[in-house]
Amino acid sequence: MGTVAVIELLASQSASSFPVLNAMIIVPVIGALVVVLLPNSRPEMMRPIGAVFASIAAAMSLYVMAQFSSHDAGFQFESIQSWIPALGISWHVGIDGISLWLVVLTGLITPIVLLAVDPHHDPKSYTAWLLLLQAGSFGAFLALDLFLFFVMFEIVLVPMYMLIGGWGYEDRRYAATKFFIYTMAGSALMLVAIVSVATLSAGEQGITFDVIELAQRQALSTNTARLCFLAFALAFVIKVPIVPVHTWLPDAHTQAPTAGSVVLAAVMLKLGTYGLLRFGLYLFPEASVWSAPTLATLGVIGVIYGAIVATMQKDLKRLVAYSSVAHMGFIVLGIFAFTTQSLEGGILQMVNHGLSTGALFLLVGMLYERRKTRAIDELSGIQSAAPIFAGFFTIVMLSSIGVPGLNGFVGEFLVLIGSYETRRWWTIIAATGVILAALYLLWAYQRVFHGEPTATDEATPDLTLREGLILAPFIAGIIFLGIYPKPLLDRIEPAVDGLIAHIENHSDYERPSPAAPVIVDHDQLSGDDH
Amino acid sequence: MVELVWLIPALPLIGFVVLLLAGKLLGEPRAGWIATTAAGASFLVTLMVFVGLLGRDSHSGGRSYELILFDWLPSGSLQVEAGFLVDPLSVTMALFVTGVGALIHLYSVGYMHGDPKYSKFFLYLNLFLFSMLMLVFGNNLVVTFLGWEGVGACSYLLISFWHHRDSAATAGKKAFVTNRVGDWGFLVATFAIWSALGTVTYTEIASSPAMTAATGTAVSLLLFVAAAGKSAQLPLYVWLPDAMEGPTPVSAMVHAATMVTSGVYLLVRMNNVLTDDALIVIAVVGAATALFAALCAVAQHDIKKVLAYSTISQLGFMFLAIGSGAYVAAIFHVITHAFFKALLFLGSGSVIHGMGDEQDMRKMGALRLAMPITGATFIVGWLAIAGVPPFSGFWSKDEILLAAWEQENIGPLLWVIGLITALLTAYYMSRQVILVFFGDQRWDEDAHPHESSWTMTTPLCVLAGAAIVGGAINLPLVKDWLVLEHFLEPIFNDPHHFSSGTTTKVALAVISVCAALAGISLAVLSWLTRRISTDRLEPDFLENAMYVDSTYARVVDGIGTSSFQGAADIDERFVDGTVNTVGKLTMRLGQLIRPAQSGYIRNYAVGVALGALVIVAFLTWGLLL
Amino acid sequence: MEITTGWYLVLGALLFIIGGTGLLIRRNPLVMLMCVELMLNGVNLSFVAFSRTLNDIGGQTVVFFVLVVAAAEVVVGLGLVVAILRRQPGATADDLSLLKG
Amino acid sequence: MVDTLVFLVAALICLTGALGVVLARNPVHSALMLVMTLFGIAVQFVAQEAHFLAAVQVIVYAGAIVVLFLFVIMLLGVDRAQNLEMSFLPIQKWAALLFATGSLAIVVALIVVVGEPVTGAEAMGGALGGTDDVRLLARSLFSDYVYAFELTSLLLVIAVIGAVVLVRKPKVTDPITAGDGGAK
Repeated sequence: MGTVAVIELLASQSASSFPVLNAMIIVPVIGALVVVLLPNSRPEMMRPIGAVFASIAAAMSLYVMAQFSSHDAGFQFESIQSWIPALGISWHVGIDGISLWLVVLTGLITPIVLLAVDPHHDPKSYTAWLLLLQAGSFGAFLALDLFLFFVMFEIVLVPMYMLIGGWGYEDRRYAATKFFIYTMAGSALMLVAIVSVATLSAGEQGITFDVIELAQRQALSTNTARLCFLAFALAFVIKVPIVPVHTWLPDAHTQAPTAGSVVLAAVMLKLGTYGLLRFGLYLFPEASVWSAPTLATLGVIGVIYGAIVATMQKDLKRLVAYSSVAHMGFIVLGIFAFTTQSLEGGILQMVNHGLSTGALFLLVGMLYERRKTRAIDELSGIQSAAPIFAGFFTIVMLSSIGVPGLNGFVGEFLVLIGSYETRRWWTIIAATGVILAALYLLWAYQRVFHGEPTATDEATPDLTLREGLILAPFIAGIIFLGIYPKPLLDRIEPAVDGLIAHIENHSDYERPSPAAPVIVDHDQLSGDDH
Repeated sequence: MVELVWLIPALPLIGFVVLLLAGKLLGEPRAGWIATTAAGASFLVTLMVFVGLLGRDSHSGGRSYELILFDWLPSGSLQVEAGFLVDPLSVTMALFVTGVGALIHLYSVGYMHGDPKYSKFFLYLNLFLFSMLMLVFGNNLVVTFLGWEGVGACSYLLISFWHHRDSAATAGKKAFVTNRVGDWGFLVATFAIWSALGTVTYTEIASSPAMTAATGTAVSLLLFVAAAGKSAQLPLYVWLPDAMEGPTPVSAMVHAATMVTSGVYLLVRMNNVLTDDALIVIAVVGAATALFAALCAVAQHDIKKVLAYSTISQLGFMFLAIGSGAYVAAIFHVITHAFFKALLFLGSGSVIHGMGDEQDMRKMGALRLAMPITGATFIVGWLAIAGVPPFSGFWSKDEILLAAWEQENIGPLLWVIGLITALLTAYYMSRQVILVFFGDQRWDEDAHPHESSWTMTTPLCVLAGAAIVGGAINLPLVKDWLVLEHFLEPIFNDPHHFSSGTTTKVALAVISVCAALAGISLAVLSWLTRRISTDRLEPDFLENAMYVDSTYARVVDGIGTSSFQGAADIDERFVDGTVNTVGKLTMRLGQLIRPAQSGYIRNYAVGVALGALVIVAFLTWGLLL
Repeated sequence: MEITTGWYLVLGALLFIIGGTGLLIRRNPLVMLMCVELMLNGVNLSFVAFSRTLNDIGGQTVVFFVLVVAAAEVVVGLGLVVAILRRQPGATADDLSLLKG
Repeated sequence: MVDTLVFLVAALICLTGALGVVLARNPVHSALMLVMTLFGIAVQFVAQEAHFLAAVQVIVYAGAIVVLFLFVIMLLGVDRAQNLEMSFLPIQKWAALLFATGSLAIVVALIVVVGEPVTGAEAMGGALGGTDDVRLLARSLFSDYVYAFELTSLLLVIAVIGAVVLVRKPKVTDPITAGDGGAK
């Protein structure tokens, strides 16, 4: 009798009413609790069990991806629960084309790194922190309530701090502290801005922290909105990071354990660019347009400067970290160019950067496992000793350089071609980043993989099957997105168009009307003087 | 049959995938044969497509077929498709790319014999062929860019194939990075075209109205920057001589016959957007490159370096043709050059192979006896490049010189430069042939030069045949014999026609033949019969390529490195230093306040007591008032 | 001369001041604790005086609580003193600065 | 009149005792002086008809707390005279002086300027209910202040446990590591 009732209940529960987004946030938390409660005598159980929970969350993100309607510009799978009604704070989550792929990326990356990277000690807390990181990242990407977003935005700092501080390398404490304080300092002003926006927009309709509601109200005066935007932007540009507030990143990346680096690059940096889109452009369209030249300039400076500094790094991980600065600069340029192509390219680039830089960090981590060093000077001729490893590295490197056919190109290209419409000179300068990207990566590759191997280099073992399987999803993604990014672009486009229309409605910005291809009759032209 | 175009790049791609998955397993020589089969099959399909295209109406766009595979980058109004464009130009390019490519694959089967990374070499070669065909067949700028970058990446992989040698690794990196400078031009040109015309598809670009003069010239020059990077023009040529670090088949295929001509292809493909102002720049740079590289080739000792500079020089000729508006002449020279330069490179490879990896011409001589087939075919290549009629090089070079002569503003000057270059070409090639195949034997007895295997000599013979008769595809004088020109006509909105009369044409041809003969005689007198002292014929200045490359190297190593290091130092000391200073200041402030926490309870008591006193005093004060 | 509330309050204040001053000048932890008792008693006196004046038993209730707290404080305080003096015989308050910043 | 006399005598005893506590060099004398003060205050309580509190004052304070002080003094054998001057915290003296003079000045200022009565409420002699203060106190404690009362019981328990833990003889010399060692 009871079973029948349960089955009936399940059957009546239609797919859309199941709060899948909430479940995605909660499942990893439950996983973390379960892992914490496991007995200490079974350390080998921790990561697999954690991975099961992370995979459940990943499966839900894939389910969302599959069910996502590519024609809907608005938020889907929305769920609102009252939280602090007196202050208009609610647990409001939803997903649109801008956040969809970041959520999927977060979902997939976590179980992989959980299985891929051996923490060497204390697997229980390691697993628990990674799961919390996944939950927090999901929360930050899905939150449609400023207060909820702020909570999630801050929550993710804690697991990352613990991961860097607990499982990092020699200077981990310095790096972890710097990471925490630096990003925290940025978000302090954002909290002020959040409260300001909510209270100043209250008006007669009452106070609310709901992002959609606030974006529709646009109740702030121009100058207030600009101030608030700057406070938001500061938090996000530190997270991105944009030059000159980027210096926490090389330290954090270098000192973090491999899993930390991967998640940091693939997921956490995206919180910055995602924040700029969702809370910068969406909440403050006028202020975004007003500040766009400055931020685009900073983005371009990041592209060039990150590449130049990366060239001279002596530590492989640090080099990859600075390459992140350069890649994220492209995204910022794309965001503040406000065209369909540049925004789509920016979002695509977020995913691409997650894949290729994540894979680079995994590879550098594997190299470290073998050689216990990340210093470029101490490595040489690895390609002779480990050709398959070098082959994987080459593919990922070419993707990072932006060779077409691999994923790095499509994002970069769309960003640049879109930005050219509105920010011509910025784009021309940023495009030189492609030269520098080749320079620093190939130079590092040459020093590490080419040349005569020494006896120790000769003994470097090649990729194992397990490592190959770990990297396979990354490589598959890199190639697939390079050849067929259409499924992603189709789902991103309505949201991006909606966002640009929103900006046009609330500011004096007008998107350039691109020249339509004119088909002229061939024969008529041939008579002209030419 | 035109619809089969997708198979042309697909076959090498299949070969690539097969070798990627099972290359090690297949081993030598099966891996090589699979790759060669893929390339050969690709050539056959190209032939079928060519026949199919010939069967179509040559007027009103009948010989232009687009095959769209899927949407690659659909984003708003930007619609980039993965599509192929079959038209006379792409098929012409594809024919010699796959043809020469297949021959070089075959050659490599023998040449790479015994190399531990045998299968990997063919893996790269097939990937290169795929990329090159994507470049040629792409129906829009972005797909071409895919191939463009693909060949660049393969070129990198192939140059640094023997990566344990530092010089090879460095050369590969240098090639990629220098090419990237050109890629920057390609990208920005693409952006500008899309911004101005709203399309990146070739057919739509060709039918679009002209851009404004400024935009048009900017786009043209950017495209030329792209072409200069890929096709090794001044000032971006420096990577090509170094690229000779790669295995010789690579030099023949990538760095002589196919990849380096893709710059020419791009400009011809985009002929409708090139403006006159830009064309003059292209012509001047092309002529300057031709002369410069020819001068450098005069004093080289490395057998492959001579050919490398020769390639740069010949590419300069092609750009001179483009700059003069003679696109067909450029493509004509691309084709003949592909034949004879591939032949020369493969011949030099055969020599190097036979001599046991010796590349210094001073240690060769009289090899025609030891290597008869190689020697004979090399001599054919020599006559072709020197411009001796009726070999193919004569016809194409002559057409370029004619086009230069007719150039409106500085025509005669360009022609004179071209003529001097032709003379120099004849001279340095003769010098090479004499040093390698004639004269005294200067090698040690234990070198044992020997003729190569059939897999290596067959391509030599085929290419030699092509180098002899290749000129037949576009014979001047009789209008109907201009086969190539008629075939390519549909791709030009405004086909170029020579205006000179027959007398002028013949006169110019005679002068250029005289120049070639003069060059050859000079070489014979100085290097074979030693009538002219050779002491001062190889000045250091030219041997070091006028110190351009070393100057670059000094700038890059000096100012370049130090400024980059400076930026890195600023980042560490100033940018990060500021952050750490803020942290340190906070800590110092804490240190300042720290003594207040003395640890003595009575001190704290004083604080509490006096604090309480102040508060009470304040309250009392209010009460009293 | 009638004894008004003010007298009691002044007496309480004087006790408080004497206790406080003693707390500041004495180093013997035991004497310091005694000085605290003096201060507490000064306050207690004020409470009782107000209780009387305002006719409210609450003042006396508070004194009761103060007594309890004082007892607890003395117990813990003396426990600390015993523990400290056992380790460092003859220690005064000025010999202890373990919590120096 | 008697009231005045009682107040003055008791006040004198209080102040003398207080000064004695502070000024006596020997802790034992201080403790005894404290008893004197406490008795004086008990008298003041009686004078204000807080009979119960007066009793508690004598029993708890004089009877228990001061005895506890004396026990500790004897236990530790610190019943020596101490030099009041010898301190390396010179600031203390001046701070104490400042505190004493400042506070006194405020008190004097209040007396002089405000005069009498301080609160402006009714004068002495108003009845709280005569001898009934025990009942009143009990009702107050167990109704209005019942939670606080219960908490004080908790506080006392904690204090007792704390005191026991603090003065327990450590097995190892270092009390901090000793605690850890005991747990293991």
